[in-house]
Amino acid sequence: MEALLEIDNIEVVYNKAVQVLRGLSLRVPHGAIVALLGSNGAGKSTTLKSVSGLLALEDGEVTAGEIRFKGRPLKGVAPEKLVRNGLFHVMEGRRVFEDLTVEENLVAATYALSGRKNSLNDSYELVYDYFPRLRDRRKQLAGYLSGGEQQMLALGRALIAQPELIMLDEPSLGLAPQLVEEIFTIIARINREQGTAILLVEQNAAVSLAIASYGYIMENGKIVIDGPADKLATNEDVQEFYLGVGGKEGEARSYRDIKHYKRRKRWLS
Amino acid sequence: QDKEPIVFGGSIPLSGVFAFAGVHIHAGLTDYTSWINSQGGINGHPVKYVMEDTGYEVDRSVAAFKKITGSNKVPVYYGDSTGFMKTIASELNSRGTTLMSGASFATALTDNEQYPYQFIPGPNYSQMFGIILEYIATQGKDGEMPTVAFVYSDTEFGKDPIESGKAKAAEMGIEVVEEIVTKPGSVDVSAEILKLRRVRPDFVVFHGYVLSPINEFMVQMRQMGLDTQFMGTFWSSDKLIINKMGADADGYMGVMPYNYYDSAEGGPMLDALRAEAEKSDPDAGYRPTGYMQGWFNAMVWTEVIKRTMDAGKELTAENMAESLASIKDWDTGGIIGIPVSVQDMSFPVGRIWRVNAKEARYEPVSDWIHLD
Amino acid sequence: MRIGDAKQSYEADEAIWTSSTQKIWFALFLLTLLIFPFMADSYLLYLGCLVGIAVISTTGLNILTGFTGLISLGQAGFMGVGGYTVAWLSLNTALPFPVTLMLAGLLAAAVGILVGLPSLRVKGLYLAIATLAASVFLHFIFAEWESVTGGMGGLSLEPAHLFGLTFQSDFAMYFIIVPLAVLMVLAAKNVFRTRIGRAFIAIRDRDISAEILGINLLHYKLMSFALSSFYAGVAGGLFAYFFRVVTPESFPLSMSIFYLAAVIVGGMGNLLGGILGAAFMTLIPEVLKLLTAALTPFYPNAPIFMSPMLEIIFGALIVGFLIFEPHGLAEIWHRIRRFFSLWPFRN
Amino acid sequence: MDWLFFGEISLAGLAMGGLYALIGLGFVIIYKATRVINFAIGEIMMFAAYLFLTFAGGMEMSPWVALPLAVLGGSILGGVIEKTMIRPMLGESSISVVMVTIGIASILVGLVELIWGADPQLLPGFLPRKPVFIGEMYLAPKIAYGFLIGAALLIVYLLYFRFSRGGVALRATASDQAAAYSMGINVRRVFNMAWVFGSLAASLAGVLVAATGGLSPQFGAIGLSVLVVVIVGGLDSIVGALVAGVFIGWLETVAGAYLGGEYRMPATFAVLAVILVFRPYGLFGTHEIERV
Amino acid sequence: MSSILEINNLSLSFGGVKALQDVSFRVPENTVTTVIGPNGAGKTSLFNCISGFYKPQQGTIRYQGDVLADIKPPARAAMGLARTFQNIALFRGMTVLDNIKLGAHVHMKSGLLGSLAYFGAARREEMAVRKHVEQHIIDFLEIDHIRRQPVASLSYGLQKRVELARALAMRPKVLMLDEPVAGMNREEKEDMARFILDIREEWGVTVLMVEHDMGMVMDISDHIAVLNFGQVIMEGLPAEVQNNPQVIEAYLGTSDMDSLRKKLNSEREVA
Ligand SMILES: Nc1ncnc2c1ncn2[C@@H]1O[C@H](COP(=O)(O)OP(=O)(O)OP(=O)(O)O)[C@@H](O)[C@H]1O
Ligand SMILES: Nc1ncnc2c1ncn2[C@@H]1O[C@H](COP(=O)(O)OP(=O)(O)OP(=O)(O)O)[C@@H](O)[C@H]1O
Ligand SMILES: [Mg+2]
Ligand SMILES: [Mg+2]
Repeated sequence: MEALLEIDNIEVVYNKAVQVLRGLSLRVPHGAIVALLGSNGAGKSTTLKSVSGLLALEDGEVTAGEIRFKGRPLKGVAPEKLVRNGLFHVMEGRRVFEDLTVEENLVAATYALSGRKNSLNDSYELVYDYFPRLRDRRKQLAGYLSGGEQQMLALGRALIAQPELIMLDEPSLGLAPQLVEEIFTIIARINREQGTAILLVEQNAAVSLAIASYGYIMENGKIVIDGPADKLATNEDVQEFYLGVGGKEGEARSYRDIKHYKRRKRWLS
Repeated sequence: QDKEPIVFGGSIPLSGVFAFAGVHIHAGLTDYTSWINSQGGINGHPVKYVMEDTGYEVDRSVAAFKKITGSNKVPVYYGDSTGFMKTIASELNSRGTTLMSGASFATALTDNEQYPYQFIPGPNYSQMFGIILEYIATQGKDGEMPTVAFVYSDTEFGKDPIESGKAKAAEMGIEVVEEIVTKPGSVDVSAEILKLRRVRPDFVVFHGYVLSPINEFMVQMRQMGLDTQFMGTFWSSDKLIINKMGADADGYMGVMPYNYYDSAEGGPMLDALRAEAEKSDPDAGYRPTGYMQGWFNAMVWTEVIKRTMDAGKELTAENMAESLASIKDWDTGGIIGIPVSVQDMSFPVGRIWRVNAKEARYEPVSDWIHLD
Repeated sequence: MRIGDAKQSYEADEAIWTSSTQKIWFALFLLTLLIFPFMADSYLLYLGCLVGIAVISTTGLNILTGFTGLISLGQAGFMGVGGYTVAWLSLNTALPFPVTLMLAGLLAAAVGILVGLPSLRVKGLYLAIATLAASVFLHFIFAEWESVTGGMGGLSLEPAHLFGLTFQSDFAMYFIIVPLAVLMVLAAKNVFRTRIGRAFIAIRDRDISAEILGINLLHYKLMSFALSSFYAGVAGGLFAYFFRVVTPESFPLSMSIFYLAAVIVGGMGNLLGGILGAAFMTLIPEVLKLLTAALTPFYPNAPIFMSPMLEIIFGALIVGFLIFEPHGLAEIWHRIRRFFSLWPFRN
Repeated sequence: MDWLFFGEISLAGLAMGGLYALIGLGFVIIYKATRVINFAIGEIMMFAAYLFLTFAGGMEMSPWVALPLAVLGGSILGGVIEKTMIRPMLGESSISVVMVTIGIASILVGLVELIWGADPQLLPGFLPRKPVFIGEMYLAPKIAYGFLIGAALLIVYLLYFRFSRGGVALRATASDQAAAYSMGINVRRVFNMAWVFGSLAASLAGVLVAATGGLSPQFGAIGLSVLVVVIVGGLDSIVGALVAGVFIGWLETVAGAYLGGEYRMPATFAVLAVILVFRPYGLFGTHEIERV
Repeated sequence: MSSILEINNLSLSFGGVKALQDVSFRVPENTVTTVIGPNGAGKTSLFNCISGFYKPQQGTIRYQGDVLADIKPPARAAMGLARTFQNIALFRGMTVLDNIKLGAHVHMKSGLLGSLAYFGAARREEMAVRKHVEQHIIDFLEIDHIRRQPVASLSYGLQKRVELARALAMRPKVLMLDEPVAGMNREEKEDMARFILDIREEWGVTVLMVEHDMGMVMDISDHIAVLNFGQVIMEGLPAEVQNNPQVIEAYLGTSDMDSLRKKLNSEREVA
């Protein structure tokens, strides 16, 4: 079956000089949660930006390969058209409109519905139902929300847009453990209740592999391994480098006794 | 002709705030040059006119001066602003090669100590005020002196004659009932007009403007039912006022040392000027006062150079300044209606003209006034 | 990249010229500056002096705007303070020019500090307008304080003098202006090798964090204002000696904009850029005039037609530069250098 | 004190202030959406006024046809400027963009000189000439009617920003372009519209101001007064532009009348300086959020 | 153990928002002390109070026995209070080396004149700083290969490391780290943990840290304070904190990915 999002062999270059993606491919089936993991600078955010068309704003360019959403190639489609077509990108670092109030942030997201028939008021309520804290702060400037609340707002905006695919870039960044849990539970709920597919970029491998059905791991602009999430979670390298499980007995390693040397990653060989 | 050419240099404001006059000054100088060459040049020397655009900015004028004098021997030069004339004075004095005049009628330049090599091709601004006040003094009804208000721009140009104008008015017993300073150009002057409405002067004298806000004062004050008479100095007495204001300009008066291009008078030089203007640009029709001014400058230069050469002297600034000072009862061939004499490096002569809007021209309302 | 990046000592590594090739080039450059006045005609000499003055002022503005991030539209006003100081001193005292220029710089610096005071609270373009306000006041003072400034008519100066020598011609002024410009640029370069320069840049990049890291914002912002207006004051003083007259209209707002343009076109936060920008902006009208002159034989009306074109080209250059080369002339310069240092091995 | 005189002066000032408010509005709209301080606003006004001159003077159209045409022309000019010269500057520092607008101003002045020449001009009178009296107070007719036309546009704009999503899109775009894109906001269109509508307000004001004060290639200098207006009001505040516009117009006129014309600018700039010290973001501007 | 920093009854509010209420706790000398707590609990605000960027409405902060109240932020930095920021706050226009050298600013004295001339004391001082930075900081944090790069071009992890280097150049007595490993993968977190431990042990610096990664917090902290809604709800050893029901309730949650997965799965099945 044709997947909702298909990325085939793309290459991305910034400033016509720095190549960041080198033939990356991945696919997100309808209604699925797919996790994309990778170390800092591997190109995860770049991947998402090349899908959502925001790459051009940073002087980046997809130089090879193809990206298809709902079977149609995305090349040359303006970013706002994509959003209206059901592809929503929650950017790294939350990016709420700081000098707009919470509710105005949601109003801004209604632009994603342009050209579609929808009743707006309901969707605000939907957001407030998922995130009751936002209801209390609806008149407050988003810039003064705490990190977790801003992340909730960012997700709330995605909900307003009623997309078919949400791409989430590090939603757990800087969130307290309990909030991480809360956010991820909500993400799972949104996926389940709204049928929205989710492409999840995360550093927190444990939680993302817990929620996703399929996972990709990238290094240096390429996918190095992929597989069903529970399989990945048991892979030795994934355990060592992403989950912090390792050593002899397969137990969690302590940060206290880290050796002053580095192990080589097998997939690099 | 194989005699060495004589160079007329010029810093000309073809752009910037003074460009409206600069382009005509340029035309006047260009046409005079081709006319004098058609007359065989100056004592057989052909004349070359070398100029640069300055944008009416002092440093660009200075640059133009250095550039032109750097690659030519330049006995006479046109300066585009008072600021430039003052700035270049020290250099001019130390060089001693060049005599300068130009667009400025600034009073300060008549100071021979400081500016020995710069002259004014007409009355200076204070002298213009003098001419205007003398005219006003004759207009009193029932033996009472009329009252006057000065309206001038907030610039060096605008403030130039105000002090001496006030002194002169006091001397003559004319009361200056209001003084108004504004920015030049497009400004809202309703508040100032309301002030004038309170004092109801018989005359308002404008100085330091080209067009706006003169029109606004006139139109609004007349709407208020005042019968004030409006007057202006040289650069405020161009045909522009008639062209732009139309019927509203009727009755406006200006002081002008030269005949207007379309004045009823004639004379050999004025006819030559008209012929040359016609020849160089047949479509132009009327030529503004800037054109007359440029032409007259070049005429004076020619006269000075000729006198110096005829006396067998070198063309140094000092010799030329001497020749200039020697000009007495000079017949300008109709450019100025009476013979003129140089005093303190200026030609303190002028006449009051009045707008006849129907005919779309200025008509003389006074005789030529020569101040002593 | 040049090879041989390894240095013997930190000292050598922190030097302004880190290789002997660089030193040779700089010496050659100085030599050219020295020979120039003997070869140039009066017009070129005049332009040389003008560029020198512009370099000093632009460097000053670059310190404030390019390096400290405080946008100023008051540069012409500060230059005016310097210019009037020199003018007044030359008329009322017998002080030699090094002293008058120093005083011009110091007085301008004091005014700069005063103007800089709101900078702790007022930021960005709001600050730019505050400095604009300052230049409006200064213009007002120049125009109205007649007993000192000569009012609208301004002041005419005595020529610069030292040890009985007077510096009247452009040729003589060149030997004041250009060495001073070189010295002042080097001094600015030094500042950015030390804690003070780093503090300026830190304030530009993130002022709040800088404060928490130990930089007293008010102190350094004012220092930047003072330093920048000192440069402006000296440049204004030289301007006064050079033109030998100052009027309120000698230092118009357009001049502030001119210097800001020079900084931006040259490359903000780059001293070399400031120099290139100053030279470029001063010379570009002259080049365009040459073009006009070349056209005049064919179109006698060229001057009239070209004058508005000048403004258009001038504006278009600024716009074009910023669009196509946002890092300014400095960036172009680096590219050229890279090209030649790799040449003939291009990649 | 002559209260009637004071009243008349104030009235004249307030009416002029209304026009300032209109220009300030044009300025603020552009700033709000694009974070561009438009130093070329005076020149855009000038361009529209020259267009009016051509339509109503040269081509002898009825002023009431020429006015909308000229305003339309000015708006299109704004749109073109945005598209060709501002858009490529996306993401550059605000000062670079300011410099671009200064460059644009120079280009426009050159164009105007090239097309219409350097002579100062007067617009054909199209506003009624009958003096307007409010009670005993005299008000120049041009100013009174100019004010009314300007106020009408102001009200339209205010209603739009109050009752539509447009205002939110504008601010969202200003706050974070990339994020605005990702909300489905057509950022390029918002930018373009901001310039078009900002220029529209400025163009209308341009024709009205030129109708009272005359026109020349130096007309754009009025931008300086407007700069004071928007800074006092707060760069991103529409209400600020209104209040400050009227206030500065009044202050300028009163200072000019009582102290003399040379005090107009210093007086308004003094007020500006005082306001900046006590309210660094103007009377109604939003504070930047400062957190570490 | 004596405490180097003592916070007593600190309260801070922004309009209606009470960021800190009556917060008291102590930072024992030469420990790694961690402040944890939900988002918006006031952790960063607490740091800002200590740095002097926020002025608390009530309460005192004692540093080495002295009350800090009227001391401005730069002076506090000079006293040995160094920090990093939650959202990386490097100076993007400078190279790595200059960023680090900037940290030493407070310990330098040269004035404007010396600086303009780059001569004498000013120059010697610069050299000394350069040497110190090179030999003790750059080497230690293993960033010698990037010292000439502009910081803007660095990856996130390296940027955090440069920020740490800059704080070290301030010669801190108390080093405050605001979420030092947020956004890092396991490997990079391990590196950072090692640096933090070394800094405490080898340099004798007291580390005060805010962090959400419980794995690391529990492993390397000596002392933990828990903030919730601006109030300290407990203080103690890692093990005590980990098992405190109130902390679990307010902050930690289940902290167990297996159970989360089970929970999610079961929800999925129900649906
Ligand atoms: N605008 C840009 N210009 C130039 N290079 C860039 C740009 N954005 C990212 N890069 C480079 O591309 C590489 C990948 O960046 P990207 O942000 O996609 O990584 P990431 O996997 O999302 O990392 P992280 O986990 O830190 O978010 C990095 O080396 C980065 O330096
Ligand atoms: N400058 C400010 N103005 C208004 N409110 C503020 C300001 N700074 C912080 N707050 C508020 O104070 C509370 C505490 O914020 P703080 O940033 O200290 O939280 P935190 O514990 O660091 O959270 P996180 O873990 O998300 O970083 C929040 O509700 C926040 O909105
Ligand atoms: Mg990323
Ligand atoms: Mg925090």
